[in-house]
Amino acid sequence: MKNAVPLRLHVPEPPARPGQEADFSWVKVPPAGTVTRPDIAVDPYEIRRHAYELIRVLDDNAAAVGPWDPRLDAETVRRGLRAMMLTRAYDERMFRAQRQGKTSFYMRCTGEEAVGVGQAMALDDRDMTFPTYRQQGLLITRGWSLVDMMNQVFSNTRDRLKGRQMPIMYSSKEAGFFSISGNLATQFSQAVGWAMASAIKGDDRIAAGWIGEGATAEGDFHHALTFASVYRAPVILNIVNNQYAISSFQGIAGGERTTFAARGLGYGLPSLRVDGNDFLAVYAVTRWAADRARANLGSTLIELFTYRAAAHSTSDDPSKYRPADEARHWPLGDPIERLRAHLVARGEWSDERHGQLAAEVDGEVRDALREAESYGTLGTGEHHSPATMFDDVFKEMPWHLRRQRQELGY
Amino acid sequence: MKNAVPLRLHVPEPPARPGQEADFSWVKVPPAGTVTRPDIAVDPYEIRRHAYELIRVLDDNAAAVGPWDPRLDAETVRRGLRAMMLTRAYDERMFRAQRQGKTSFYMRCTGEEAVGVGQAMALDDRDMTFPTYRQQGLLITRGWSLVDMMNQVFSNTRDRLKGRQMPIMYSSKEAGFFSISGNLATQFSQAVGWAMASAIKGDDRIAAGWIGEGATAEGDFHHALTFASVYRAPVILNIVNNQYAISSFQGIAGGERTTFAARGLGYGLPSLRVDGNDFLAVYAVTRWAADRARANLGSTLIELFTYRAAAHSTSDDPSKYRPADEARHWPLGDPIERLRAHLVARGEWSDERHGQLAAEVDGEVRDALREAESYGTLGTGEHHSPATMFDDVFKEMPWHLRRQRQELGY
Amino acid sequence: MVQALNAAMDIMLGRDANVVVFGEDVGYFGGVFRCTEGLQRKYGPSRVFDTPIAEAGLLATAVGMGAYGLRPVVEIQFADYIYPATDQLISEAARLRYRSVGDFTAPITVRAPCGGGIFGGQTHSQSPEAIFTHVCGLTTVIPSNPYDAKGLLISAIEDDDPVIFLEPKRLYNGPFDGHHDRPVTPWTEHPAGEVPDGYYTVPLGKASVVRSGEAVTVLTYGTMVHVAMTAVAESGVDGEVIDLRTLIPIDIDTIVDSVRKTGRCVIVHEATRTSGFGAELSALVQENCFYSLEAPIVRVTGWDTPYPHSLEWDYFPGPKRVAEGLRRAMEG
Amino acid sequence: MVQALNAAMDIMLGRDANVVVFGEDVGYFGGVFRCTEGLQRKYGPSRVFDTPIAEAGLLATAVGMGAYGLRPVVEIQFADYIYPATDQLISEAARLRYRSVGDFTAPITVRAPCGGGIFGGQTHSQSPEAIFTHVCGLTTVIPSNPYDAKGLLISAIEDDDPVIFLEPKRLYNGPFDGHHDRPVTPWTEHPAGEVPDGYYTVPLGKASVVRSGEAVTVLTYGTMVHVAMTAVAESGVDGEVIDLRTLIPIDIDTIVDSVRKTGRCVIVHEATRTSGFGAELSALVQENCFYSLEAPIVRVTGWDTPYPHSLEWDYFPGPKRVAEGLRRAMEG
Ligand SMILES: Cc1ncc(C[n+]2csc(CCOP(=O)(O)OP(=O)(O)O)c2C)c(N)n1
Ligand SMILES: Cc1ncc(C[n+]2csc(CCOP(=O)(O)OP(=O)(O)O)c2C)c(N)n1
Ligand SMILES: [Mg+2]
Ligand SMILES: [Mg+2]
Repeated sequence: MKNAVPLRLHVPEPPARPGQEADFSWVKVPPAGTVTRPDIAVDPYEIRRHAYELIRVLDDNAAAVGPWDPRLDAETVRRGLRAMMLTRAYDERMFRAQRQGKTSFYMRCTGEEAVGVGQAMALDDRDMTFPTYRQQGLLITRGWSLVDMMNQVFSNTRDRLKGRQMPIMYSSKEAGFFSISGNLATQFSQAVGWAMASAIKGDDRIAAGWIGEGATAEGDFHHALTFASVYRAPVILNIVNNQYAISSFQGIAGGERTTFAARGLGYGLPSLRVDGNDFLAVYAVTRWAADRARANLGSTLIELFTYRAAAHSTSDDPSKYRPADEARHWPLGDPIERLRAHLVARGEWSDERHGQLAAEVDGEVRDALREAESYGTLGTGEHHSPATMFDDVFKEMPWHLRRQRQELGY
Repeated sequence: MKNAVPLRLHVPEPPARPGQEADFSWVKVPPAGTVTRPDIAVDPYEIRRHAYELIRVLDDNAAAVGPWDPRLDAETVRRGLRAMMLTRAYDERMFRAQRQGKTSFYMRCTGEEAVGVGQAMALDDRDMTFPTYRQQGLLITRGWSLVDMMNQVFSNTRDRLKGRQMPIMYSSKEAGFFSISGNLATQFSQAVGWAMASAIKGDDRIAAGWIGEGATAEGDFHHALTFASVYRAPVILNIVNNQYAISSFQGIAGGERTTFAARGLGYGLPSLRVDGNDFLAVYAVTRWAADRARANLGSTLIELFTYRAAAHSTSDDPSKYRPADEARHWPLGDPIERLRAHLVARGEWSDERHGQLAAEVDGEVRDALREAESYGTLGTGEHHSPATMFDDVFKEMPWHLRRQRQELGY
Repeated sequence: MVQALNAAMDIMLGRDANVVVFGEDVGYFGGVFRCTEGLQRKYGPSRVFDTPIAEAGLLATAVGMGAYGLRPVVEIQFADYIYPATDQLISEAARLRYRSVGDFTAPITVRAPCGGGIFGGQTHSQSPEAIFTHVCGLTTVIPSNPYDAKGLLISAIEDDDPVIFLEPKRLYNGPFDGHHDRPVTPWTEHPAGEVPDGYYTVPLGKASVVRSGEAVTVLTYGTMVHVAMTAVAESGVDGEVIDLRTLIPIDIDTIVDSVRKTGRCVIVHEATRTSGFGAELSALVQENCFYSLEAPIVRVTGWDTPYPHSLEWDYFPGPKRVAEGLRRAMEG
Repeated sequence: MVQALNAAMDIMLGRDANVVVFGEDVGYFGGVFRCTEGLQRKYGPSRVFDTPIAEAGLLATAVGMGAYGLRPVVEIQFADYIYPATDQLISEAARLRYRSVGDFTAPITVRAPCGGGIFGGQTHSQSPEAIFTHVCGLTTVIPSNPYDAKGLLISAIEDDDPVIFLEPKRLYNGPFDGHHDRPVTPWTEHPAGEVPDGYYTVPLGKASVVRSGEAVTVLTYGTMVHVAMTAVAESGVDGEVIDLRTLIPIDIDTIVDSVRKTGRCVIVHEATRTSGFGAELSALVQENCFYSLEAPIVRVTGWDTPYPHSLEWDYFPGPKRVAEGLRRAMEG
């Protein structure tokens, strides 16, 4: 009964480290259009294989092909392109603002813009979102004010959150955007609770939650899938697999031997894996999942397979743990470039219009920045009164907080 | 984009409640011997279907059939029968002792004896177990002293745990039986840690953990599977699906739309579902999983499909939430009766020998009880000195505990 | 007390369509302590339901429901099992109003049976209240009798912020006086056992002076209110016994008025001593009543050990130990 | 201080084959604060490794490894993220020796950066130590300088029970004096910045008197040691500043000796006030030094609010507030 060999611990290692050649040979990229599109009423068991496929719509010639093609009109696609470009321009500007000392911290979603933008477009604006810190695209797509977002990033005098939250931890009930938590994963199971509430009330709004592939290891992820499955909650559960959790490659999160979409199978949830840099595919699977939720068919798990092209945050330097040029080798390309090429291929776009649009979104960001800066930045130190620090701990301020506020001199 | 129908919450309901006819029509019982037995080096992906099958060895004529037949010699099978009968006799006697006021609480594993016993026999005695409160069969099979177990249940003067733990929360490092926790699920991920340690040290001992189907909803379950998968830990992860978590049927834990074995698929773990009342099948799958672990092939998830024939505990009355005679309708029978019939069918057993054995195990329990009672029971109040209450909080007692002990008068 | 709690939930389910009740075994079965008996039958399974065994999942879904606009009332089967939910409680429920400036709130009531005295051993006997009192944004309530239990639970459910509502399980069936070797008195024989039908509230943040006295102030809550009363009676020390009822926000005025009058203070709780809520009470009393204190403040508490199964009555701070504390406070 | 912590782990990995180091990003990358830099390269990936993001999973596997016989040193990336692990810490690690009568133990060290002052906002600034001090079976340590950090961390790793080792992240790069608007002094300019090579220990459970004084005793730990020193210097009050270093077990003798001498006491910590560890300190001081106290004990602490991003210096109990506390203690 004894083993012949001593036991040993397997510790996953990424294919390449700094100084080595980037290696994505393990990524299987199937041709676009090859994955079937089942009816929303399908028995999840029947589509188990979808968790291991990669739903793609844009082919090598940037044409939209196959059953998942959402057949969006050019105007809608241009709206998507614009929102992605605006998101990127916003990110770049805020990144620089942090470097210029205007705030303490920033996180970009570079390379992942199709997630927030494509999914926001596939949802109804009244649907509730429980994002992570990398879905600023949701807010931007829903037309939320850039100035308001910047005010938050700068913790300035107009910051609706009164400087309480770190930059990028937006919150807007009006925009259906749940307050971002610094604690990973917690919001994923809360999204399920919100969806259960909507179902309890016989409402028609659904919810969507996001989580990074790294954070799927938290218990909250399991609670989300369990409750979503048991109560058939009208919620879309999105895993953004951008290959990294700070320095840890996705193998450390459990991606070495399977896909993250496969996590849904054990709960009886339909589980789709989608090319996260393919705007049309992202839109289509999200819409499919939304339709299921609205039809009381329950929750869908989606893995958005993408790549974190930039650093984790302004505190991070990825060249310490991955090949410096790895992003360039990512086999699924850039979501903006791919959608641009698609519009061009459709005859609905040109280099000239693209250049104009780029200038336009840059201008929009610049104008917003000018206004936001006029309300102060963290660097200039203009912010809400320290007296506000004691508000909203409770709805009504108890005596001990009143006394502490007095101690501080307010 | 709006839904035509209002959303609604789905709340799983069991097929039958008190006053209704027991209904197990949903349980699919495939013929014994029909599930394939793959090589231990199989790619888990290739045996995904096993998570939805039911591995069975004993057929309707009590013959052992099919590729999972472990071909145990009669002596070994009789040892298994004896350990199961001893476990049941012990349970019945301790249950009565609780009713007689000799202790505060007791939990039986009636109908689930093949789990603890069959799995203990398939493991090496040096392997480490992280059980729940329903695997007393492990200790009994490993030949642990009944008197010692009873001392614990009675919290008496010989209780090695000094009366600190509730009855049935055994602990024995010597028997490779981890200290039972009152908190569900916590030990499941600890088992993985133990197995990782064994692998780190290049040892040859593997670990096994158990969890109830109800407790699989806890985050610890997810952590166990994640870490086991990432590090290919030499650990067997067992889900005992006995259909109930106190009053909640397994649908509330997420069993309505899938199996519990299927939970393992998303982690890339081979996941087997076994007739938990079929001693030979339980033995065989456990052995398969142990062989995999020992060969550095990593962890296996096993769902033991069984039925909690008795009450949850002495504090519980199942007639409040399920048909009173439901146990009689359980389609997989009783593990002891089935193994007895098998031995008889093999010509290795008789009613007479069975009667003798029953008397023998009863006598063994009676003798142990007499001895244990001589050391006191909770009812008689003979227990360790209150001074011992302050020991073992830390290895060395800090001043504040010394002072508190003095306050108590010791 | 079980009936009083049940009535509070029944009334609030009836009055407010946004109230939902859920937890492990609370639906059809009505809870392992029977507190939710009959509620599912009355309000249906989408208002009162069983959940998977995942305390963090319970709290997380409650936070989401709260953000939607519901008022979840969640049962944690034993307070000992609240720890898996601490992150959702501390990092999420308690912070939500603050971090969203009131945009999203978590009007959640978390009910959990606490305390020992039923041979539950170390995992069915704990009193974890101190931890919650350290978390800003949480209100912590512990009733000591059926009248208060009903009124406080209704207030908790109506409160717009998360409330930890700890129910001393030793009091479910009667006002336990601390003498475990004597017959149990039922609530029917206790004045606060009489519970009016229908809606009423007992305000959060207000203590109750259950016995006026001149010699020493006794600050306590939950089961220990009754034990303290016994100790006062048996010791002959003229203690003023204050049932705090709400720990946060604490009723500082009632405490200060009493200690300024008596000049002495004994704090009694069942939880382990070090960094227990008694520490905060002690700090508050000495900060606010320093010049009135004639003797050191005395803490009578559970020991800094787990709650042992067979030795639970040696662990429990019973009437004898409380009386001893009263004497020490009088001598000091 | 980062190098001192790194050296402690390096030495213990070298001395004891049972020591393993793991956590989120601690392997190849060496930790987000670089505390484990180079250790994986030196000891290999089965001794020093990255883990999935699951703090409860980290602690659970550590408990299992401890039961096997290893000595896990676990990093929680920020103390704010320790809450998911509370159940494994409180119900399991802290209880294991007790419930198995020493058969199984959990000799685990849990390292976590704590405290604010780096614009980390409410989820990268917390000081949750009080919670752990309430849990019997846990030792809680907070160093204030590199010399102690290394010696205490080695003691923690060698300790046979679970130790919560909180590292004030504001001190990683220098002895922060509380004046955030002044240039940072590096550790090289501080006496306790000098760290001997090789193995040495600083005992757990022993406080250090960092400044003798006659007027008032200042009880503090972590970052606030340096802030208290600044406040003493700037206020001119002759404070005796005690760096507690270990919170549980607390060094009661050093505290009592000092307060009996000075007759006054100020307690300083960064954590929120209510039920913070200052409450326990206050209770202990008044229990043990009642007749020596000439004025109420003063607590100077973080407010009972989350740690706000832009207002962090209004939240932080800086030298001005501590000095004000010293004056109050002298007037009382
Ligand atoms: C509970 C918790 N643990 C750890 C952290 C620290 N942390 C912040 S982001 C991060 C990585 C998350 O990776 P992933 O989930 O893949 O999301 P991504 O950053 O790639 O979008 C970690 C470990 C945290 N914020 N919360
Ligand atoms: C963390 C935690 N939550 C709740 C409980 C209360 N509890 C004890 S047993 C039990 C049911 C467990 O059911 P299952 O896991 O199916 O195991 P079984 O009793 O059927 O063997 C519950 C809810 C607990 N002990 N621990
Ligand atoms: Mg990621
Ligand atoms: Mg069960």
